[in-house]
Amino acid sequence: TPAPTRNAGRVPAVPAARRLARELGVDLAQVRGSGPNGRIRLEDVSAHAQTAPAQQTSAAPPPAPAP
Amino acid sequence: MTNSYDFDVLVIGAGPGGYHAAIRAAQLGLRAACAEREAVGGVCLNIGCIPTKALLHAGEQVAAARHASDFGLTFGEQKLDVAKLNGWKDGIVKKLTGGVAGLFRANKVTHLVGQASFVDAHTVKVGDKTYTAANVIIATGSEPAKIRGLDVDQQYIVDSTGALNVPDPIPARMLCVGGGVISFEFSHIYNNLGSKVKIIEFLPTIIPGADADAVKEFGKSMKKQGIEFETETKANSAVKKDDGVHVEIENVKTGEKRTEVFDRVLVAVGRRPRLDGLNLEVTDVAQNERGFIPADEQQRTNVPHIFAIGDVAGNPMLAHKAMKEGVVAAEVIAGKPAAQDAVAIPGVVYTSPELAWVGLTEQEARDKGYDVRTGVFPLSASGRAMTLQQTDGFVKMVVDHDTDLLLGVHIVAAHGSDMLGEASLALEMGATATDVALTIHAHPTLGETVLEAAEAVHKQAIHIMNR
Amino acid sequence: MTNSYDFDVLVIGAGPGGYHAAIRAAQLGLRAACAEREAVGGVCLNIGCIPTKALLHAGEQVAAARHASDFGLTFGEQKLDVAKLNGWKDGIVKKLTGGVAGLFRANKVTHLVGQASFVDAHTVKVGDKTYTAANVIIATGSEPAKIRGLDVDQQYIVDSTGALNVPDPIPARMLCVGGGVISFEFSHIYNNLGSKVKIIEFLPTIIPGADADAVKEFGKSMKKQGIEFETETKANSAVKKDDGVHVEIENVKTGEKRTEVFDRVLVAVGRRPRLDGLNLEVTDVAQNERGFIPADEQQRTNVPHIFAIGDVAGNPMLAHKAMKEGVVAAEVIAGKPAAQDAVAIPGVVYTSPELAWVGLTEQEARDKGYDVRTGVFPLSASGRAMTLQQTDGFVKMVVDHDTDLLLGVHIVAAHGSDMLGEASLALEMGATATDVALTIHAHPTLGETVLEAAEAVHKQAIHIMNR
Ligand SMILES: Cc1cc2nc3c(=O)[nH]c(=O)nc-3n(C[C@H](O)[C@H](O)[C@H](O)COP(=O)(O)OP(=O)(O)OC[C@H]3O[C@@H](n4cnc5c(N)ncnc54)[C@H](O)[C@@H]3O)c2cc1C
Ligand SMILES: Cc1cc2nc3c(=O)[nH]c(=O)nc-3n(C[C@H](O)[C@H](O)[C@H](O)COP(=O)(O)OP(=O)(O)OC[C@H]3O[C@@H](n4cnc5c(N)ncnc54)[C@H](O)[C@@H]3O)c2cc1C
Repeated sequence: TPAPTRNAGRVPAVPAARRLARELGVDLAQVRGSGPNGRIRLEDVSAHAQTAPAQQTSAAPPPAPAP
Repeated sequence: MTNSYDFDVLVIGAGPGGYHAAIRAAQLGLRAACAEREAVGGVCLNIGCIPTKALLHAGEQVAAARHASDFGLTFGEQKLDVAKLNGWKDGIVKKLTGGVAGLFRANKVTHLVGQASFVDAHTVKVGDKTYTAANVIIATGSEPAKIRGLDVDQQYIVDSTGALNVPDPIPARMLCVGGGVISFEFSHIYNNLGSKVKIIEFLPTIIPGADADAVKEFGKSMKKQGIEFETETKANSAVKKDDGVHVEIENVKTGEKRTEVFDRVLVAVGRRPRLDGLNLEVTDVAQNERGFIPADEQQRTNVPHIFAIGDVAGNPMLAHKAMKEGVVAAEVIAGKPAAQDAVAIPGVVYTSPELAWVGLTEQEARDKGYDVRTGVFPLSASGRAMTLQQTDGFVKMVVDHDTDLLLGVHIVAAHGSDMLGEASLALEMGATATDVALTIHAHPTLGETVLEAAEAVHKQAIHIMNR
Repeated sequence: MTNSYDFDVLVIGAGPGGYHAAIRAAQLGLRAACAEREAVGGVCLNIGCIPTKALLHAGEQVAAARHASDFGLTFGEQKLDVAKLNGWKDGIVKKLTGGVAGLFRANKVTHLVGQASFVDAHTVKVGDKTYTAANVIIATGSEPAKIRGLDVDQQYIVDSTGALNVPDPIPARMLCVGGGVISFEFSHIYNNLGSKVKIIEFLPTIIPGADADAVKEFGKSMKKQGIEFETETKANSAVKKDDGVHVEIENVKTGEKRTEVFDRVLVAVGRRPRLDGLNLEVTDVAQNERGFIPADEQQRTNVPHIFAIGDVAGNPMLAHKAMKEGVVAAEVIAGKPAAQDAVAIPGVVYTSPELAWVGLTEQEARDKGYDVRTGVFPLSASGRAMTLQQTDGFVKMVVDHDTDLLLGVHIVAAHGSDMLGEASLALEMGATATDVALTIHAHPTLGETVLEAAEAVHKQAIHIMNR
């Protein structure tokens, strides 16, 4: 389990990564940052966006069986 | 964007918030208009940020000429042509406001001249014409708060606008009511130009919101330069008489009252949102208890197509916050993923030394539960500061001990506002004190004091002993 | 660390490289010594960075007093007491070098006075005592290169050390041979103090290594201020006669020669490693073809326990590079995971405006195969610059189009070196132009020009039209 974030804490993410996360609809809290302190960089957001939809798809209801 | 409206976006107010919003909207291909009833550029360019900085520079040059004798440069009698000083300052303002008007033209922002008022949530009357807009951005700014008993006549009892008009002769005795940024900037100007200046502040501290140690260091330098200030003190009344303005001053702790006489009194006790004539009532836009219009991270008010930015949207009432919010609102309207998600908004008192800070104060960090470490490095240990004859001040870093994350940077230094760029970027990037300490800083620069403060967090500053 | 040696680390040379190494070693608990045959502080504090900056400030104050009439401040006759100027400058040097000596004592660094020479790879003789050390750091710096036909007499034909001693009267006509940083700094000083200055440079460009556009912008301002310079031009000989120093000047393209007469000639044509008396031959330490001692990322020479740092280790010969390398060497010796792995080492010409840069020039970036985008923002569009009467220059950003990664920042601006902190941190943090553009920069500051240059990369600067 991830360490609890401090009440005051924020996920350190560089400004461009924050913007990309909004653009891709990615929740920064779900992104694993690769920088020191888990700092989220641009590449972390794109990497997350590439894997996360796949996870969502697997969680989605299976497609209707072909007739 | 639907074409049934006259504009995709209509901005009310051409201050820094408004003109940034309008220009960015136009850059993004939106049909943008900007309404202004006074002068393009708003408070900031006309009667705020810019003219104060011009006068501050002039005052500092007077002081610098005095200090030049330290290195053997002396001058014959010094003369200040006050009319020329005011004219020079006004010339800069004119150049900049003219520049903004030119940018409106070049970017094809429609500049609407006149008072804007809502007709309904999508319709705004400007002067005697009426326009519809898919989105409206309220950027009407703020105006000086008033205080009972101190009636501003803009001659003897002035607000910040009146104080920008330097009188000839320079007032011998000046009182500044309010111990915030504006008061200190004007005190610094008039002190350098020859006034004997006193500041009184109601609260227990000057420059509320800044780090306590930084304020102490800053106050020390201001005192040394001849600016007096008293906290927990208020002005009850000011009356112009033959020998000057008689001010009743009260110590708010003891209740003790006394009367002092000044040649000029500046009232600078805060600012309030400016909404007169806007006819906001015809919309459903909500205001908070102090009259400001709250907005979310996208700068939307509670009415989704009406945005509020800058001073009218609340604290901190600073031009760069207004600019950021203006850009965000425009980008959001253009469908971009923008947000006002700044980690920190910097603040500066443009005196000499400057007090410049960004991020959490030590106390704020403790209150948030961080295990705080600080690193302090004095300007007096900087070679560059010595060569610039500017050794007052320090850099203080506030750092989270657990993660080494930088939480705040508090600078009292000449050129402090220039050093703030690094501090702001560091906070936005989630930098650690180690990141700053490992970055090579050119020698000899004032910026090395930022490096050394970061090293001091780890007790490894080179040019001081680390306790 | 084994105790069979007198010291864990013995540093040769107490310049910025050496004293940083010694102090950091002591901070980390090592038994450290630092040998110095001349003055603690090395070239930088005694005859380099610091005294030049002091004189630059003095010269700028003379110029500032002239420009003060723009805002109505005028002075009677101006007088410069040259002896006092030299004394003030020397006082700053004394204070700083005294400070370093004090830091040695406080940190318990053993300060060895005298010429150091190797007896063997672990033994160094200083004066007439001999010491053994587990590790040795060579930090002996550099000295001015000489040029045939221009014999430095330190009175009429001077090197940088001689030029620091400002003569009375100020020389009317001055020639600076060499178009690098040192030459421009002295030109700026003497030009402000009243000399008519000309610079000649052998290469096709001044300030080699800096961005071509930045150099052009910088040169434009220098010319405007009255400093002349010619490239592809050299000095063949200089002979002192009754009416001045006769210099034969040759256009290296046409071969055309002429003789001009100056009151003083500065020779500043580069620097070479200083190794005299070191007896390096008794070690196996290798030198390169130009005499420098190459070192790896840990600052180790080819002999693992002997380190080389600073100027003696090669280009760029800058104090902050020496400091960084000193700290790295000390930390490596203490077993820490340190490396000189800086993305970029900043460079500054401390004139007004300053030329300050860090990272790749546009050409270097293209040569490395990047798809380069640039963003340029002129100081003339900065409100703060106007209020400071300093509107010359620009900020230019060099960015990789594919990744938006910042590759280089090139600043021509007053306070440019203060703005470099942000640029350096940005490069070290791997920031993108977007990161800089999204960071709120306080208004009105010179640092906003950095923000706007970043916006200009994306054609979204607010205060200029983006082509
Ligand atoms: C003396 C002084 C010094 C300052 N120095 C600094 C500083 O150094 N740095 C800093 O960051 N901040 C500074 N500030 C604060 C800064 O000026 C404000 O934060 C900034 O101007 C706010 O911008 P804005 O766009 O929100 O509003 P404003 O600048 O207030 O502009 C609002 C504009 O809207 C127009 N308007 C209002 N209502 C209507 C209407 N109904 N119809 C048409 N037009 C309308 C007004 O005429 C005005 O031009 C200073 C303020 C003062 C007073
Ligand atoms: C006019 C001028 C201006 C400059 N301005 C700047 C500037 O603004 N910014 C910048 O970054 N750089 C500047 N430099 C360059 C800077 O001074 C050098 O890069 C820096 O001093 C190098 O530091 P160092 O520790 O390697 O060597 P040095 O500073 O050269 O110090 C070496 C020391 O070793 C001592 N030494 C040598 N051999 C022995 C021996 N055998 N025994 C004992 N002691 C010995 C010397 O006496 C000397 O004190 C300037 C240089 C000059 C000349």
